[in-house]
Amino acid sequence: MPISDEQITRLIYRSCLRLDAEDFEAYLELFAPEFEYRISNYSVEIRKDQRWMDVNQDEYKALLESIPLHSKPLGTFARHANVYDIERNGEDRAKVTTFLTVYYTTPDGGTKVFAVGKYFDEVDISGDQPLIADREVRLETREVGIGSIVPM
Amino acid sequence: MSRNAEEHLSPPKVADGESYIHASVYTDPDLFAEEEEKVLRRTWKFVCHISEVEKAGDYRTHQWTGVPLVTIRGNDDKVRTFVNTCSHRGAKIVRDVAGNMKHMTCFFHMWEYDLEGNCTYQPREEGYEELGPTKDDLSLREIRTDIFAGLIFINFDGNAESLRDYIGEAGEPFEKIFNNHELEVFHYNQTHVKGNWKAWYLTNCDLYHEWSHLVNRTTSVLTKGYHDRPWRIQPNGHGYNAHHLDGSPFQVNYKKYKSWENRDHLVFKGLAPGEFRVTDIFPNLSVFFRATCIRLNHSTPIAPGHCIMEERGLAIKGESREDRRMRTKQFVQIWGPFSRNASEDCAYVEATHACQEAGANPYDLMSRVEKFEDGVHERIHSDTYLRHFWGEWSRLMGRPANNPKNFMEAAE
Amino acid sequence: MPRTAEEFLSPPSVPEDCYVSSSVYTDPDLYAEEEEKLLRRTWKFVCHVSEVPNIGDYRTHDWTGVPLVTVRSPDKKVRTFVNSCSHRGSRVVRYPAGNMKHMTCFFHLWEYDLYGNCTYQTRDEGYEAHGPTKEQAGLREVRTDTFCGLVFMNFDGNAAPLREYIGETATAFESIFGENDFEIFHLNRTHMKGNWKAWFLTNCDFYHEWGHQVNRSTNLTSPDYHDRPWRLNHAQGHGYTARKLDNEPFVVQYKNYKGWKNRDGLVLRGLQPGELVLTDLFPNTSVFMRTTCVRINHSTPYGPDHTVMEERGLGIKGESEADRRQRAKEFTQVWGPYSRNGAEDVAFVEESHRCQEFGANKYDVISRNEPIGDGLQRPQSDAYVRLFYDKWGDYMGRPANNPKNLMTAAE
Amino acid sequence: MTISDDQIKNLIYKSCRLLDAEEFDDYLDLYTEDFEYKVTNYSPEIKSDQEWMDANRAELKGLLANVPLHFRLLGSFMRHATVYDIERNGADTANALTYVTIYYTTPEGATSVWAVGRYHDKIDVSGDTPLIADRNMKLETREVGIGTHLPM
Repeated sequence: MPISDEQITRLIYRSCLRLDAEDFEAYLELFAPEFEYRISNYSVEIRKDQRWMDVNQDEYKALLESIPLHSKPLGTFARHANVYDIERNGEDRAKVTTFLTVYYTTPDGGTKVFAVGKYFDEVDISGDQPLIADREVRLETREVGIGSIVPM
Repeated sequence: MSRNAEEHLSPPKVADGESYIHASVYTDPDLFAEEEEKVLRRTWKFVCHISEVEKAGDYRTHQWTGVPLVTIRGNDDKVRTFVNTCSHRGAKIVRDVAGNMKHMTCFFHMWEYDLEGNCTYQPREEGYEELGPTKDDLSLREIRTDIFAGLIFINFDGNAESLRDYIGEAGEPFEKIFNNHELEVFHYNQTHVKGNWKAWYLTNCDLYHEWSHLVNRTTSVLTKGYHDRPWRIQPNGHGYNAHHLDGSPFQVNYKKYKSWENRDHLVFKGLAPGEFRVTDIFPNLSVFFRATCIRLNHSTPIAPGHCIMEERGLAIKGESREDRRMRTKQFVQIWGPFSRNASEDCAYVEATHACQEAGANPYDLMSRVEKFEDGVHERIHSDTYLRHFWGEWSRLMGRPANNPKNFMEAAE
Repeated sequence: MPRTAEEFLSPPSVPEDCYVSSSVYTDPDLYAEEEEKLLRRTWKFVCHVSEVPNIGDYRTHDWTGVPLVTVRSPDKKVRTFVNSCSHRGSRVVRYPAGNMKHMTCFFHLWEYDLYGNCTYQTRDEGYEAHGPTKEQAGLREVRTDTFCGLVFMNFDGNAAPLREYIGETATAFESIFGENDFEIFHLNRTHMKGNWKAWFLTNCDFYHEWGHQVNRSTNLTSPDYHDRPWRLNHAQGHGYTARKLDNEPFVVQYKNYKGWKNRDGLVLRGLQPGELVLTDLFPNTSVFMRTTCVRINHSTPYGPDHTVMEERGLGIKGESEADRRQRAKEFTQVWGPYSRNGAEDVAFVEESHRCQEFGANKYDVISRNEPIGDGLQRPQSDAYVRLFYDKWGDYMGRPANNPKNLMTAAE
Repeated sequence: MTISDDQIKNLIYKSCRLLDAEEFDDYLDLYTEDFEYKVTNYSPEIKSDQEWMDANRAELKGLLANVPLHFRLLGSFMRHATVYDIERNGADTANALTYVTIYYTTPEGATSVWAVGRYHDKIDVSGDTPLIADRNMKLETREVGIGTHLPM
């Protein structure tokens, strides 16, 4: 039974839900083996693309597991996404473009836009469940407060 | 006849100097700085309810006059307050809003303090052998802390009178009721208000503004006996109103507001069904009773035109889920960000501030007098408490509230 | 025993050069004085040469509130001008970076060449009566000099040349910058609520490595971490830590941090695997080398409590895409907005400022002392921080522990 | 004919549109007879969940009817919603999780983020059109300006 657009859309939203909840184990289950994850943007200052995070499966798993060891980041993120486009190429892969707004809420309950950008995902639809095989978080925003050890 | 500039800027035509104040008390940065020294760091300031720091290690961070503070219960069950800054490079030590901790660790260089404020650990301590300082002279600065009827207060002034003496008779309307039950906080919200902390507090104390709340108009102001309650003015700038002159309680008619019911069930021991009481503790705390609900409301100044209002709801510990839900529903009918009154109160304060800020409105009138036949007590829509508040403010500041910076005589 | 108000407000019981009054971080008058006596008298880092490689490449920036533009002129020399039109003072170049043939003010279309000469005044017949002529309307040029590919500028025309200003501290990085053809690949800017000195001194205070999970696991577990002496340049106020006393490199155990590997490949020429060289140039620039990548970090103050930190990453020009990717991965492990240390460092500064802002904390204790022999100090001593404030005192003519005589004369 | 996911999504988006437009009667028609509506959040200050609005049909109807009589927060709200997940349990009900960003626009026309939160809805799908049987608006943001009389 081929994977529907709705299933792919749910996968993207589920990745936001689980990262918001910092349920990293469940979040990693949404990725295909050997996946890659990058956060990138275009720097007007140095007039070139740059990456602010670039990890493979093992590196990303270790990074997420180490987060609790750091001094506790204060406040929470809410990732509000809208899947804009799903493009199939062949039976096994689909390219998904998602508009993303990340809100940051302080411990006192004040909320601000932290960053806007897009997820460019390559989704593996060869199995019975869709899995994210490659995710590029393309940030429009480069002034991201004090930064974050939690990825986007 | 409208007023010309000259009339508008000269003091209002009222009987005495105590019946108006000059708006600079709300907007002037020098007065604000002086207030911190002479008023805010000399009086008892409400922090939180004991249920918020119930077990050893439970803490609550807050701030007063810009100074970050942490209030925490020690292993000896004593509640203490410290200036929340590391003795090394000054970082804020406890950065979370509330929680529990065995000791306090500064995240910058991992120095540690115990719950009594002693410095107990420094990485590579040998580095301080030669030039000092030693751990003993690096403990945290403690701020005087005391509890009245389950309410935790602090006072920067080590020599001030005790909390019980400071509150005195003003504790009468709520102390017994608080001690009748084991209470806990079930509601908390804070609101950033574009206005002076005194303007917020005095809105709580000014019952004349009940005319503007739809809820108060329908359920209280237009009911019989509403005006038969006297203001009970107390020393140290406090005051309250509860019973009528004849000792009977004032009972609010909640069912007059569409779809609400009267509050006859779940009433706190010591209150009559529907009973309303309010106590105002100088400089900034109001304790409200609405039969089934208790509200603790106080304002923290950030800048002359910016304060943070904190709203707490108290309920009975261990009551059933249904009772708690009913009590909560009634609390959020009137108080809390989505209630019928809260956003209106904020709107009044911000609307008045908008005019005072630019000097568009130089004066604040408080000349209402409504005396009882006994010629002593005044009715609740008189401004007697507002005059009492400004009297206490002027005494502490050493400046008249109607002309605090001698704008009239000496040119600034 | 907790301290009373009285004890809390009196200076710590340490020598006078071992503590600093927090007013140096918060007092607006001191900040204004700093702009005059310090920030406009010393060499300020602008950018790396690889950011203005071709003729007409430019970078705009600010210093002490003055908008500036740094551009490579046709004679290949890198120059800096005050970025303000001689006509009505508008900013001429309004974009962060790019390439231009000449500079055109968008307000009234006056033009300047890349040497700062005014070459065109719209309807210039209008200036015949009263002037100024084009010759009198050139841009104000600011002294600019480059050392090891690092472009600096200095408002003070009479200051010593850049090479002399850096002095003996050059030995920390000169040879390595000489042996590697560096090129920028990373830049981010962070607005923080805190003083520019607090940020810079966090870079120079290695005792704070205890606050980083990364440094606790990869550095502080190695006992020889403490065998690298501070090399202090007392004349200019710079300092660096590099090789240990026995001239062996200190090797960072990156693999101790879960998921990381030690840095044995792509080692920059002149460094050993895992080697760490940390240089701090007065007043505000740090050049850190972690084996495979170089970090240049400096800050621009916009007031006593608002600082913009700039973070740059350098790799090798012309290296393969795979090498560049690996080098960038290793850079963003430690530095950058989504790195493991980035947000923590900014939080340290902002949380300290939070307590100093309203005087909740009056003093900064910098009395750590860890002698290692023949007058040198170990890395976790406060030796460099004391040198910084000694230098600060020289420029300001004020002692950092009591800059406004708060203790003696009544304010 | 069972009710599709799309019909459920349209119901949720309609609830936002009608509340934005303050068409309260039509808004109440989207609910079942004995629905419950709540606005809740978690307060780190008192380390517990709390309710800031809790109303059944009669109470919400009364509340909405009175809104025009109050001195109101001036300006308007816009609710930007994305249905993240729909789970069916049995034939009669479904649970829907929706991300909501609420923008507040002042009378002068300045827009800011007022609050972010999530609708946890129980949808009655037993009839021929879906109805909201239970809505819990879980707020992430707790600093909500001077507050409002309106539900979220």
